[in-house]
Amino acid sequence: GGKASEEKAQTKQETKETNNTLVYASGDYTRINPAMDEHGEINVLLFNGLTAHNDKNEVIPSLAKEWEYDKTSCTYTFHLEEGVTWHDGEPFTAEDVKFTIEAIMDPENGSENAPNFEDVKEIKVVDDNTIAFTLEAPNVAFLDYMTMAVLPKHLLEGENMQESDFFRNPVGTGPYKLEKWEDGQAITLVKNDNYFKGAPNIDKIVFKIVEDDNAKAIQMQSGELDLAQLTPKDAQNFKDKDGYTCYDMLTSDYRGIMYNFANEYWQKNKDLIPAINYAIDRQAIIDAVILGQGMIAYGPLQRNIYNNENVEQYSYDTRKAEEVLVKAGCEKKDDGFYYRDGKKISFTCNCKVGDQVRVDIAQAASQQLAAVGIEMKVEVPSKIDWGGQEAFLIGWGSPFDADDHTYKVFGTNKGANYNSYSNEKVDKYLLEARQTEDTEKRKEAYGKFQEELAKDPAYTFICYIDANYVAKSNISGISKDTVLGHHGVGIFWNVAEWKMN
Amino acid sequence: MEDELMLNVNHLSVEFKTKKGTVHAVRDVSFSLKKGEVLAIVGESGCGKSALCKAIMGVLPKNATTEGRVMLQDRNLLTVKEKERRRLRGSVFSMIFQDPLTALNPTMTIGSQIAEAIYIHQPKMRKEEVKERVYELLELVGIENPKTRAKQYAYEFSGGMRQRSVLAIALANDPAILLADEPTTALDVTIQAQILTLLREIQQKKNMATMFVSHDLRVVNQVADRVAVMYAGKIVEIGTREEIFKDPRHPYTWGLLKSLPEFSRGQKELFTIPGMPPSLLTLPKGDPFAVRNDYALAIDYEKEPPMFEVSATHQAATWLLHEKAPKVAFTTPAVFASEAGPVEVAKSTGTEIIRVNHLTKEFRMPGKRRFTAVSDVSFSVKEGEIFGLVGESGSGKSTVARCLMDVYTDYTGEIFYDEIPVHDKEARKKYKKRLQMERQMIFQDSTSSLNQRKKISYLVTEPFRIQHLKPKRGSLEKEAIFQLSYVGIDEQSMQKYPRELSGGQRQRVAIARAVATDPKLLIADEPVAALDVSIQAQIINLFKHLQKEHGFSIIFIAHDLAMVEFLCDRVGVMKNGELVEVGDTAEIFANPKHAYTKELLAAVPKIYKEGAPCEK
Amino acid sequence: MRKIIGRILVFFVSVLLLSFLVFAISRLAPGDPLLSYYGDRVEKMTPAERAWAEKKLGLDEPILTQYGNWMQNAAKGNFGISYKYKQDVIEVVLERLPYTLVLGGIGFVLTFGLALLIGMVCALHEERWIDRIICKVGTVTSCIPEFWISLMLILIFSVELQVLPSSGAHSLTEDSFIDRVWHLVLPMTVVVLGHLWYYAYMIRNKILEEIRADYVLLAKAKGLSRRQILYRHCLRNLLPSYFSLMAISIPHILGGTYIVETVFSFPGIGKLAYESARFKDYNLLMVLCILSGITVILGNMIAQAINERIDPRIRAEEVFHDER
Amino acid sequence: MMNDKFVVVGRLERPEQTVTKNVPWYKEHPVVAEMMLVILFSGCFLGIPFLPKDPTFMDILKYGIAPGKEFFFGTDTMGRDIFSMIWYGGRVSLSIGILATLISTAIAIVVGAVSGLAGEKADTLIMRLTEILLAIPNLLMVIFLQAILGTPNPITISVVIGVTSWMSIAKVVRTEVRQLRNSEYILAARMMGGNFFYVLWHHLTPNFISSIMFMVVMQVRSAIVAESTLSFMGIGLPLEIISWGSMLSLSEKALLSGNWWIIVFPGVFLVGTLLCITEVGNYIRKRVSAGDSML
Ligand SMILES: Nc1ncnc2c1ncn2[C@@H]1O[C@H](COP(=O)(O)OP(=O)(O)OP(=O)(O)O)[C@@H](O)[C@H]1O
Ligand SMILES: Nc1ncnc2c1ncn2[C@@H]1O[C@H](COP(=O)(O)OP(=O)(O)OP(=O)(O)O)[C@@H](O)[C@H]1O
Ligand SMILES: [Mg+2]
Ligand SMILES: [Mg+2]
Repeated sequence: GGKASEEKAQTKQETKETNNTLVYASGDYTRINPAMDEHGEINVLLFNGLTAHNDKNEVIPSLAKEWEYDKTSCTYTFHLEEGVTWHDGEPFTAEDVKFTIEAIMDPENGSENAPNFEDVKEIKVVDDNTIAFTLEAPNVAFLDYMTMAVLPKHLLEGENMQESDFFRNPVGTGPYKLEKWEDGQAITLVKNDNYFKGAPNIDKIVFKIVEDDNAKAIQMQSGELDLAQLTPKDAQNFKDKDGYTCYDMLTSDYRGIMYNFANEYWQKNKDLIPAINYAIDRQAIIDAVILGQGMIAYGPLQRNIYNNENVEQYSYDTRKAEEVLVKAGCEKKDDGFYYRDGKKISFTCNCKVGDQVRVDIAQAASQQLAAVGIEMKVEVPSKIDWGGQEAFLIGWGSPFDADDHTYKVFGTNKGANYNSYSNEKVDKYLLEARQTEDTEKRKEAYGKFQEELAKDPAYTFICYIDANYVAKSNISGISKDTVLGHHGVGIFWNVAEWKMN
Repeated sequence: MEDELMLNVNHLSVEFKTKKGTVHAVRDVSFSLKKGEVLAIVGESGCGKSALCKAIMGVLPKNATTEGRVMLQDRNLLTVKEKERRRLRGSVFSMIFQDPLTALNPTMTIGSQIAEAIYIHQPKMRKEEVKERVYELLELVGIENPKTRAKQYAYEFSGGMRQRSVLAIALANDPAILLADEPTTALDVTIQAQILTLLREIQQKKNMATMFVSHDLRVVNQVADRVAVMYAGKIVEIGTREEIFKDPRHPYTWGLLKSLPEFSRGQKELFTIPGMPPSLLTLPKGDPFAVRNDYALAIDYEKEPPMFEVSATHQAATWLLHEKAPKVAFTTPAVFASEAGPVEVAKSTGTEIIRVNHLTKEFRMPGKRRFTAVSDVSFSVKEGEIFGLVGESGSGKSTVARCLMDVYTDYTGEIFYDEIPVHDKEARKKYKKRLQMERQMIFQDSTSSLNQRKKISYLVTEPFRIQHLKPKRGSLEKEAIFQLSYVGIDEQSMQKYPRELSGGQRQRVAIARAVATDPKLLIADEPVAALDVSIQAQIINLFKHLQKEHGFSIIFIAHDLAMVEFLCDRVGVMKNGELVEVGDTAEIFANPKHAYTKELLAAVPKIYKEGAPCEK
Repeated sequence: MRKIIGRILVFFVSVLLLSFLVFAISRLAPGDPLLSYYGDRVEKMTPAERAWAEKKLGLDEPILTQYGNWMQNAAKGNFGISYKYKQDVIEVVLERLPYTLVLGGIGFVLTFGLALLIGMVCALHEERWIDRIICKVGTVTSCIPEFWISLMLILIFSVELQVLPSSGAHSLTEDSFIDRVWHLVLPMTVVVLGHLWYYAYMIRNKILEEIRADYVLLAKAKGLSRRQILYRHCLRNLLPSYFSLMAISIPHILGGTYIVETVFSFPGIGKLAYESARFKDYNLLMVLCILSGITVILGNMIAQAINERIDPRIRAEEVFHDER
Repeated sequence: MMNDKFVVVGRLERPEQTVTKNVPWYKEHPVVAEMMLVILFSGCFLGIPFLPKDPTFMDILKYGIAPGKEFFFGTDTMGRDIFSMIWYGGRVSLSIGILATLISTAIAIVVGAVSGLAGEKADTLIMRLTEILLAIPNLLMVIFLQAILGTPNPITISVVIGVTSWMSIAKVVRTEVRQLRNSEYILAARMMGGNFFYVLWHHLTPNFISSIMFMVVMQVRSAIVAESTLSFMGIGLPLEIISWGSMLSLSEKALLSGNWWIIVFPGVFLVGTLLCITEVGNYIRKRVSAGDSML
């Protein structure tokens, strides 16, 4: 009894103290290395890039207060904020920027972000507060990529960019600095009073490592967490609970079946993809698998300003699907499946280990396809053979510039084109859009790109998945309307403005 | 006060509830025990002797129920509180258990087990005092070097020493009543004699009332003042020693006495009580002994006889004592007295079936030491001969047998079986099948030589199964029935497990298994040591019969010299691994040469010499 | 003395053999060590880049050479870096080891303490209602996945009653001894519950066998009470089996904390072990295997040594039976 | 006529004593458990054609429906009929559970017996090897073996699970065999020419089976659960094959939602099956154990 009440008092005391501490349920981190690793919610709290995004995902100044672009030489010149210091007090300079980007570009380091800077030709430090990037070709998305966190040269020079100790004791310029890191338990951040945009409101932010979805929901209930991304099913339980606010955030995160054109099967049967597109009842999948927390997908840019609605959306229509098949010369046999040249229309779709949502989507789709007469087997191999597989349940999404996750995904031979998709027109439109700053022109180019992609589908788009965040109601400042990225990353973009009362 | 009554048992019954039904282990038993007196309880295995002792001690297992009264002075032990009983246990009366091998805790030193018995009842005693007392007790029971011995474990003790230790535990608190449950059955003759003398001495010194349980009348004759004979849970005859041995009235007692080999000396076969003791599950109507009783009266099949008084001290429960019954006389004691010479055995003239030359077998011991269990033993056995191997426990008899059976092959010396040099590996390999078929062994302990988890029918036909032989009588089943009926076991027992049979029956099964493949040589390692006299006789007769019918050669290992004398053609005497004397049976028994043989012969308890009980 | 040296020798040979086996198996089993080092980026690597990356980590050489190199470094105390954590493996492990030692170690002791207790209670009341109930409840609990137990406990004690914390090794704000103990309660309960019945039941059955032995009768005849017999005699004879059981169970209990660590956000090497095996973090895997191997082998040796002390027959038996 | 009774008639044949049993037959056997097992096994292995629904069919709009007339046990998150899944999945799970257990038990018995019967040096060698195997992470072994065996199917999965989980039982078997090997019936069988496997199967196994019974029963559970872990890691059975293990791991997700039936039914079936097997195992153990408590 005594102990229990003591504990209760302790929890209370804890809540009082934590009034200004925000506890967030995070995945585990083995290191904090924004230069090498692509995703990382925590990066934005510790580091800044030269640019940043606002609530509409437009590029705004950050460490760079302004910049110019010289069209002829394809050169961006950034003017940096003055008087910015690292968490350890050292001044921030253009050298740091140069160091960071060069480290990323260095193939020795094997950075995940290297493709973003493929076309950087030269980096020149003009003075302490000015730096110039010369590109090989125009790239509108470059400003987007300059959101890349800048690392301190004075701490990292000569260090191994993969293995350095720095990445467990990161020092940045961001609104929060690392206080302590307890392996496997929590990463505690305290506010940076010298933050160049003004000190944030919340004193402490704890990234508590809670990897299990159920545990997240439970700890949210027990009050041990203030903010967490939950599964749609768990989030629903908090809808009408006092003291909690649900944030059903839109994301640019979509799922679809990716056809591997390096595989002979799709080289031969490319004409059947539209049939598959028609045969999938996307709404049913959304309702069953993600409890309606999502949107039907027909293209990669649906959450983007450049979205083109007037493309073939392949709405669910089994009759049309069968028409496509018959037209392509397939015959339905007694077993209910279509055959062409005596061969069953049948392929295997792989899913990534450990992602149940993808498995469920694939299985549901498989069944819907079977109803039409197409066999899609679903497998979860322990190791994925990217070159050889037939299909994959892929997920992409970038909330930012339309170039991100289109150019490198659908462009012929580009870095993230995992399925050897190649369409000259697509390449052309993507390049066009990338190289012009003119919004109208870009809109047109992306519009055409989408039309072309719909005609010659690389994927069967299935759905966009919302991210369900639940927060204690005393947290204010979380922006509801921002479109988040892959896996719902990005909620902390304006953390400096959050408040707890 | 010599005649002070210590214990009075009135109408005591013990029942065990089992899955098979209720076992009536003790039925309506009444007797009394006086101070300083030794009451012996005799009877065949399973007749309820141990159950009776345990009931008096109050240590029956959970599934037992008792009825009647056990009066200690004026208290009924069956109704006093458990706490009080616990106090009495070990202090006022204590018990020696049947099996000293398992009764001692294997993981505690002997000393601490004795000490425990002391301070349970005298918790205030100081440590040194307890220690002193432990040494004193060990010395009392004749264990030398008590100080070092106390620190040893049970496995380091020989059987006799273990039994002494158990005795020491029983004597720890100078009990008024000692219950000794077959304290010598597991021991060999010389040790047995020592223990009996010891018991008698201590009993007289401390003036304990003693209940002495045994199935061996010779032993009983040596220690008892009064004797009670039990059959099927009941006391059927009770009287002083003289009365029982000189003037027995119950046909069962007659049977027991007659089954002793001494009785049949000069005869072809031993006398046996026909049949088997009844199962105590459901007893037949009338006298359970009737079916084995040549003198059974018609009434025996209808009504159980009450106790008839023969004299003030002598009662027997048989209708033969009824005034209307015909008078049947028992006239045997004379036979014991007349030392009829041994039968002339036809000297077997066959060829040698086995020849052992200079057999030596060493065992490796902890820390490079070597222990010679058999040293330089040479002898031979002729075809159709029964060769007896005697000697005290640990003298290497079993080791010789095992060498003969190739269990140990790392001996030195030579062994020829039918001119096959079995000490040679190649030869063993070459004649493997023949050797396995023609030589069979019967083990000392039928309980452990039959797998408890297998049915009798399986066990008997095991040789056929292993060797994939075609049974001579068609199916394995028929073969099993045949073999079992040959050794006198009925078909019903086929589906039973070994533990559901009596010890004698088990030994018969083991014999049936050994002879199933018509071996030429049978090695029997103390096949009757653990059996009752009456059953022993049956088994011995069986051996005789087998040998006559089939002409087996038998190597018969035993420590009961009377049996050996009766059965064997030739005898070898072993001591400390050496064969000290070999010769014709008659020769050796009449005229022992070696000092050890003489000692051995002297240690055999003699049944009824002229006049008074034989005392040492 | 020779015996001791012999045993130490056996121990080292065992550990060496273990290290080789793990080394070979881990490298022969499918899976991509580059994935733990480079993360998802591996997917985009060209064959040339892959080859380069493998060379950099020294994975391109034949297994035997690799093992030789590893041995050389290990002999110098250098066990390499963890591919995933990019830190010295020893550091990675040492950071979490204390937690596992506390959780697994205390869990181990508690499990076996309770198992003995329950076994005795059941055996004392054999076939009576208390025994029956414990047996039924025990079997049911032993079938419930640990994962469920964990969440149920959290739901009850953290969410509903709000008396116990549901996660972490200590509070975020404070870090006192009591606080740590308090945070151990639920994870420990799960660790114990997950294994308890398995061992309790085996111990129960062993005791039941033990109390059927003849020496119990003699002890009873001496005037000992049921409890005295159980404590002084049966328990003692039970210990060899008990210690052997403990030795077998070391890897189960120490290594079986993966789920608990995940659900309770409790740091420990269970998760490391799982992930290193799954994602081929070779160096980490080696160190963890050798660590667990040492505990297992040592545990068994200690159990054997203790048993020889308790039951002299084991000691004697060893000598008697090298004949057959 | 009194005198007739006192005539010596000697030994007479008497009818065999009829034994009245204290306990009726149904009390000796764990009847309920045995019946349940029969129902379960026949349902899983023979009942599949009679199932009301196709267990693999995802009626995706009817997900998470509570038990009722149409779906006896409700539907899961993907709209499959849990009732049908249970019987269908039981076939796979029980086969794997039992096959894997048989394999691991067989290995354990052989290894344990060899070690138990061997001399000191060989024994030490085998036991240390067993301990080494015990120390290698199970997961690693599983991945390795699965890769050797190739495409997973229930049999390879059983083999993998079986081959990686025999060590503890082997150690217990070895201890038991060490005690049993001095029995004379072993010696007797050897003298009659019985080879190792004969002695092992007919004489050793019946005697130590009771002490490993519980471990063996629990092995069934472990195997069923292990199968689902393998699926989770992508080296298990193909997705469309339903098993209790996969149902259980799916139900983890349903744990906090109100869909209790997704958890409860597979759980009850698994626990129930194991309870029944334990009960039967217990019966066997008791039948062969030695008499009554002395306490
Ligand atoms: N615990 C028990 N449960 C059931 N039956 C028992 C039990 N103990 C003994 N019996 C039965 O009771 C009867 C008497 O057994 P008891 O041990 O008293 O015989 P005994 O005369 O001592 O025989 P032996 O000379 O073999 O020691 C036997 O039929 C035996 O099977
Ligand atoms: N395996 C063994 N290892 C070491 N010593 C042994 C072994 N077997 C027997 N001995 C020893 O060899 C000696 C002879 O034993 P053996 O069993 O042959 O005696 P025995 O005459 O048959 O005795 P008993 O009448 O008790 O059966 C004994 O001292 C015994 O301790
Ligand atoms: Mg007895
Ligand atoms: Mg012997």
